[in-house]
Amino acid sequence: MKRKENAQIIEQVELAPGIWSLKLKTEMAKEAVPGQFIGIYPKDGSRLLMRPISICDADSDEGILRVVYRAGGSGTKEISAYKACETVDILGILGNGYDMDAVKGKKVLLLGGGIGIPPMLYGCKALKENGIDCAAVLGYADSNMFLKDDFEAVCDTHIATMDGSFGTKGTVIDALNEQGVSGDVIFACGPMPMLRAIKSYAAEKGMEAYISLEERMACGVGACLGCVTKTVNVDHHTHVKNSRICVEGPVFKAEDVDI
Amino acid sequence: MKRKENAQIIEQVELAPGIWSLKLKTEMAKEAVPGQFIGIYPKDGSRLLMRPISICDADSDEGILRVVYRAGGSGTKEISAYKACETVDILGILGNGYDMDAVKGKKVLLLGGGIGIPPMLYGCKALKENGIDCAAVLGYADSNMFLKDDFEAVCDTHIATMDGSFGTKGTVIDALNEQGVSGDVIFACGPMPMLRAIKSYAAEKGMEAYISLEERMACGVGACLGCVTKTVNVDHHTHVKNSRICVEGPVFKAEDVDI
Amino acid sequence: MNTRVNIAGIELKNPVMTASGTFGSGMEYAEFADLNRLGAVVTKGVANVPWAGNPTPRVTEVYGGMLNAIGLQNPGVDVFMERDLPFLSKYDTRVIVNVCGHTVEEYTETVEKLNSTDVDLYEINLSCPNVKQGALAFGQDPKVLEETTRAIKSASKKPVIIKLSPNVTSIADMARAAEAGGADCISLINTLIGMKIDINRRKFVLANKTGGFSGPSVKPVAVRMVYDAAHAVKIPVIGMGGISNAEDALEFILAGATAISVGTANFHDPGTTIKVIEGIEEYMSKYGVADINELVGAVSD
Amino acid sequence: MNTRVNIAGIELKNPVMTASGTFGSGMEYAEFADLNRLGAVVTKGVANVPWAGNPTPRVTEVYGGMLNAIGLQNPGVDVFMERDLPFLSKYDTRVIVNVCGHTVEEYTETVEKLNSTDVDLYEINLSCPNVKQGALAFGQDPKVLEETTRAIKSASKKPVIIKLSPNVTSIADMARAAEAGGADCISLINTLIGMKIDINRRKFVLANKTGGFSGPSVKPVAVRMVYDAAHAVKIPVIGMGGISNAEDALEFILAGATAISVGTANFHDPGTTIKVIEGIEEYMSKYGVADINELVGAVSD
Ligand SMILES: Cc1cc2nc3c(=O)[nH]c(=O)nc-3n(C[C@H](O)[C@H](O)[C@H](O)COP(=O)(O)OP(=O)(O)OC[C@H]3O[C@@H](n4cnc5c(N)ncnc54)[C@H](O)[C@@H]3O)c2cc1C
Ligand SMILES: Cc1cc2nc3c(=O)[nH]c(=O)nc-3n(C[C@H](O)[C@H](O)[C@H](O)COP(=O)(O)OP(=O)(O)OC[C@H]3O[C@@H](n4cnc5c(N)ncnc54)[C@H](O)[C@@H]3O)c2cc1C
Ligand SMILES: Cc1cc2nc3c(=O)[nH]c(=O)nc-3n(C[C@H](O)[C@H](O)[C@H](O)COP(=O)(O)O)c2cc1C
Ligand SMILES: Cc1cc2nc3c(=O)[nH]c(=O)nc-3n(C[C@H](O)[C@H](O)[C@H](O)COP(=O)(O)O)c2cc1C
Ligand code: FES
Ligand code: FES
Repeated sequence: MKRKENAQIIEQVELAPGIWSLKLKTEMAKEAVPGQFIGIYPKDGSRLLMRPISICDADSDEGILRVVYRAGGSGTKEISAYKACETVDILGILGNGYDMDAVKGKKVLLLGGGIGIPPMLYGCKALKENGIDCAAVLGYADSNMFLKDDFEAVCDTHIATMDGSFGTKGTVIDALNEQGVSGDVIFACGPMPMLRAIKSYAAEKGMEAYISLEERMACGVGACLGCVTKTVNVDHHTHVKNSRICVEGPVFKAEDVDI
Repeated sequence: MKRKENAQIIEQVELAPGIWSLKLKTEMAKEAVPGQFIGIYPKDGSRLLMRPISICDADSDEGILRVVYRAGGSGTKEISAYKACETVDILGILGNGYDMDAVKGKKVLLLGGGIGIPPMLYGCKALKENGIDCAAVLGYADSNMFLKDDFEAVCDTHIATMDGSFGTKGTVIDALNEQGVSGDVIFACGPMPMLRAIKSYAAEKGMEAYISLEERMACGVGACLGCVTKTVNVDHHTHVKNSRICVEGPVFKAEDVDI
Repeated sequence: MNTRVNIAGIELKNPVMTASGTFGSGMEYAEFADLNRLGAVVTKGVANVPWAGNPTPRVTEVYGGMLNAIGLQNPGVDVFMERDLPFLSKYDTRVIVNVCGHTVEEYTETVEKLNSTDVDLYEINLSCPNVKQGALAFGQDPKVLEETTRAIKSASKKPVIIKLSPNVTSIADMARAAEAGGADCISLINTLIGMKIDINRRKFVLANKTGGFSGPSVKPVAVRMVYDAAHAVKIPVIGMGGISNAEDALEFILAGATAISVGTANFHDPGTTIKVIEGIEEYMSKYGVADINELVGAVSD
Repeated sequence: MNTRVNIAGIELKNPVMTASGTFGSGMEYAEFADLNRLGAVVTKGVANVPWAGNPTPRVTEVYGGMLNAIGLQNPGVDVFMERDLPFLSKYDTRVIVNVCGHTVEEYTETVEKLNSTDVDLYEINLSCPNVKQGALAFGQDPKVLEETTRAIKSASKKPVIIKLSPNVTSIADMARAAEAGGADCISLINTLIGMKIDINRRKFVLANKTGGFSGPSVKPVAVRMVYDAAHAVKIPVIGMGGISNAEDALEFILAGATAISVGTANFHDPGTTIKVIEGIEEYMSKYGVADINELVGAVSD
């Protein structure tokens, strides 16, 4: 059941400049599916809306959720100053997540770009646990390759950097091509230009692609209609050609959305 | 010079239910005169205005200011949660303070009521240091007699409690009468009904009385004209019959104000 | 202790409602707040046909509040009657349907369709700042407001609440116009018109440029307008704008609101409505208020 | 890097000014902020004779802002000319005198007295919500605003800024009325009208019941109105309302303001004006903006 909860902070560390890893003690960890997200509420009275952040990892035995986020704007900067032993309000678990059943017996390519990399880690672990073959291709700006070791510990990992300081110089698609990585299905998260490129790439190769979208959110639970994406067909809930990213998404079949 | 400063918190303790004592490390301690006040800024973005709080004590050698305040509303409650080692923004030193020169050779009665008691402590210490005779009469609601020991350590102290649980049952004026305390000049701080009673009492007895007034403040420095009190004569600054409590006050000669 | 209030002959178990557009059709927040405890659920605005709404970004945070330019996306009244109303009917709460339209005919068409349902009240949104034609235009001119109210009223078999825009010189004039047009009740405030600019991109944050401004930041304006409106008319007033807790709700009631709506605060804490109900009851016990109606408009100098 | 801007022929070294009534006559904040660095100091409103203002409480905090009902207390123009102007003349900054009045004659009398001084500009407050007669009445009707502007303009030997009230249905109409009346510049927003009720005492917090609402909370409304006003007229616009830092100031400039004023933020941090000036310069360096005038109204879709 979705709920607002005051969660204990277990750990908060900076992985790379401005990129933070936060571990929270919460029963929500037991329900989390890769691709889902939580809303983290800043505490300052000037900032009322939750910040949507994807689940990077979940330990259901210990009840620990991990998120990795960029402290870019005012709210995430505030959140990055919280220390272990403090608590923070979260809303969760939100969204649909990647469909693990649809990929049984297939090989999944996990494509993560920039701050879209973190959710791929939990995806990778879940696929492995379900005995599904996968490989990760991660695209970074430069050699600040946060979470790289975490991926390498669990699956075949390929790297692209925009500045060429490591792996393939360029995007995740460049790495796919250069490093000859192939598979049947794509799970992807990253900036919009990357997702658009993946949509075309998948269409070209005849692959199925599931992509995670972002939009500014107010409620996170489908009530405000703030966070829609355009869709190719009329959505079953809204009855118009758009879907709520916070409920019907954030993960969509690439061919279903008009991005 | 007046300034806004980020001061280190040295100590924060609850003296009685909802009554807090806060010690701050600040050079302002060197300039503080009894009767003056500082503005303490809450940190939450929903609360922008400083809370005016009188100086209860100042250690100019160590550079430590002490204030004692009631955590009544949202801002003071927020402030009371700050811990030693945190910092807090303050504005100071504000206001005029009691005139020590005007009372040379006279006996001063320090009358404090409720949360008007704290500033009398610093007044008492300063009078003693200047070799001026004084006695304190403190009016509490009940037996939660915060700061009583501090007063007893420095001067002749008389107590009134509204519920009669200690000392004279009633107000500071009842205690003055019942305990036969007398003097030449009054320094007073407390709720408006008490100050009005003191104004009449002093007029009756032909005593000089200096009273400290309160009003809602925005700037604390004389710019907004929010904090005025009505005066008997035209004020030299405003050119109308009111004075700014934050600059011309908070201490006024009782006969000069129309309260 | 009586917390029941009466709006145009409809009794609410307590004065706490949800603000249109911030609570979906109730379904989305039913997991967080027991709808049976609410005085009423006010639904997202619904029109005669589905509306796709505005392009994104549609929402953004501002200091102590938010801007929205949803553009009244809705699935249309037919889907609403098939799907959302049956869901709401399961609960022991009043159902108020917020109605939007571009033209008087669109409003009356929707109202006429809903006349056959067990909806308790209509709230007519004559004040949405986010749609190009209609809506706000109806809500900023007293004469147009009065005529539109009259037309909708004559099409309606249920009591009608007219929702007013705060983006006017005189809210009292607008309140009087609604009353003159036959409104059974008025509600306010809808959102103020606001704008946010991204200084780094030098672009408007919202695709629609402007958005409706709501949340705690707008409360002082809302309380003042509710006070002015309540003093201008005899019909009941529903107050809203920045209500986040029971203290806020009581401020509106003392200013003259018979009922109140919780909007943006649901996004900050989905349990707000329930906390407001409990807080009002605590206040009544603390001050020995036997009937909440004693508090309506009870502020004095 | 050029930060100079021009208002009706008067050059300001930078676009950062103080908002009337929040900075005294400059004297009170001279200890905190070097007045020589400011584009201009705008003084507290001054009238032909001393005004005693409203009873207290006159100010109160609200969520993300404050309400004030000072009631334009001021020592009168004669004292102002003797005491405050000589003080301000010592600084290398522009002096803008904010003028208030109950009648057109009171405004013109004050302006005529000031004509002989070295004041740079007048800002005419036709929008104060806190005085019973006059002021706001002038500012809520376009025809009255236009005529009043014309009368003051003909009495004035200095350029005239007309300060607009945000408590109107169409700010564009008011801006156009000021321009039609001959205003050299408009400034906005003055305060929104707000109310706060003490639920425990069931009384208004302010003696005046309502007060002018200012501070960060009002910014989205202010930015929107500055954008609308700047698109309605050709004369320059001075923007204000909730500016607390350089980012806020730049939002107003991008929306169309040639200069901006810092008001309530001075109470939160007396050093705000200087931080805003420095922050604007940093922004200009970061984005290689050679002339601040390039940023005026530079927001795009
Ligand atoms: C489903 C989903 C999952 C996400 N997962 C992650 C993640 O795992 N790690 C991570 O670093 N970021 C993630 N993001 C992006 C993250 O939500 C934004 O970076 C963050 O909200 C920005 O807040 P701020 O306080 O830094 O910025 P501010 O500028 O203070 O934000 C102002 C408002 O805009 C919203 N906003 C600003 N940028 C974005 C954005 N890009 N997307 C959505 N809302 C935005 C904020 O939520 C807030 O309401 C995710 C976004 C979505 C929608
Ligand atoms: C010169 C002066 C000296 C003071 N000294 C002390 C002191 O030593 N100890 C102490 O406990 N209190 C003192 N007070 C009163 C203290 O300032 C208020 O109790 C406090 O500001 C209330 O803030 P809050 O956050 O509790 O209430 P809130 O309700 O959150 O306050 C809202 C706003 O109203 C103002 N306000 C509310 N009550 C008062 C009040 N009684 N006086 C002035 N402003 C008020 C606040 O400053 C704030 O701006 C003094 C007041 C003044 C003017
Ligand atoms: C996201 C959002 C959507 C809204 N949609 C509607 C709507 O469809 N119809 C309507 O009358 N008001 C709508 N409103 C206005 C609210 O009902 C309410 O009047 C306003 O937000 C002020 O209350 P608040 O500050 O408590 O949110 C909407 C507000 C928000 C924030
Ligand atoms: C305490 C106070 C006093 C004010 N006095 C005046 C005044 O005398 N004349 C005037 O034109 N505006 C006056 N204003 C309005 C401000 O100049 C400004 O327009 C408004 O506060 C919005 O800006 P801000 O949000 O930055 O404060 C006053 C505002 C405050 C807060
Ligand atoms: S954020 Fe409200 S519907 Fe998605
Ligand atoms: S608080 Fe502003 S003049 Fe005193």
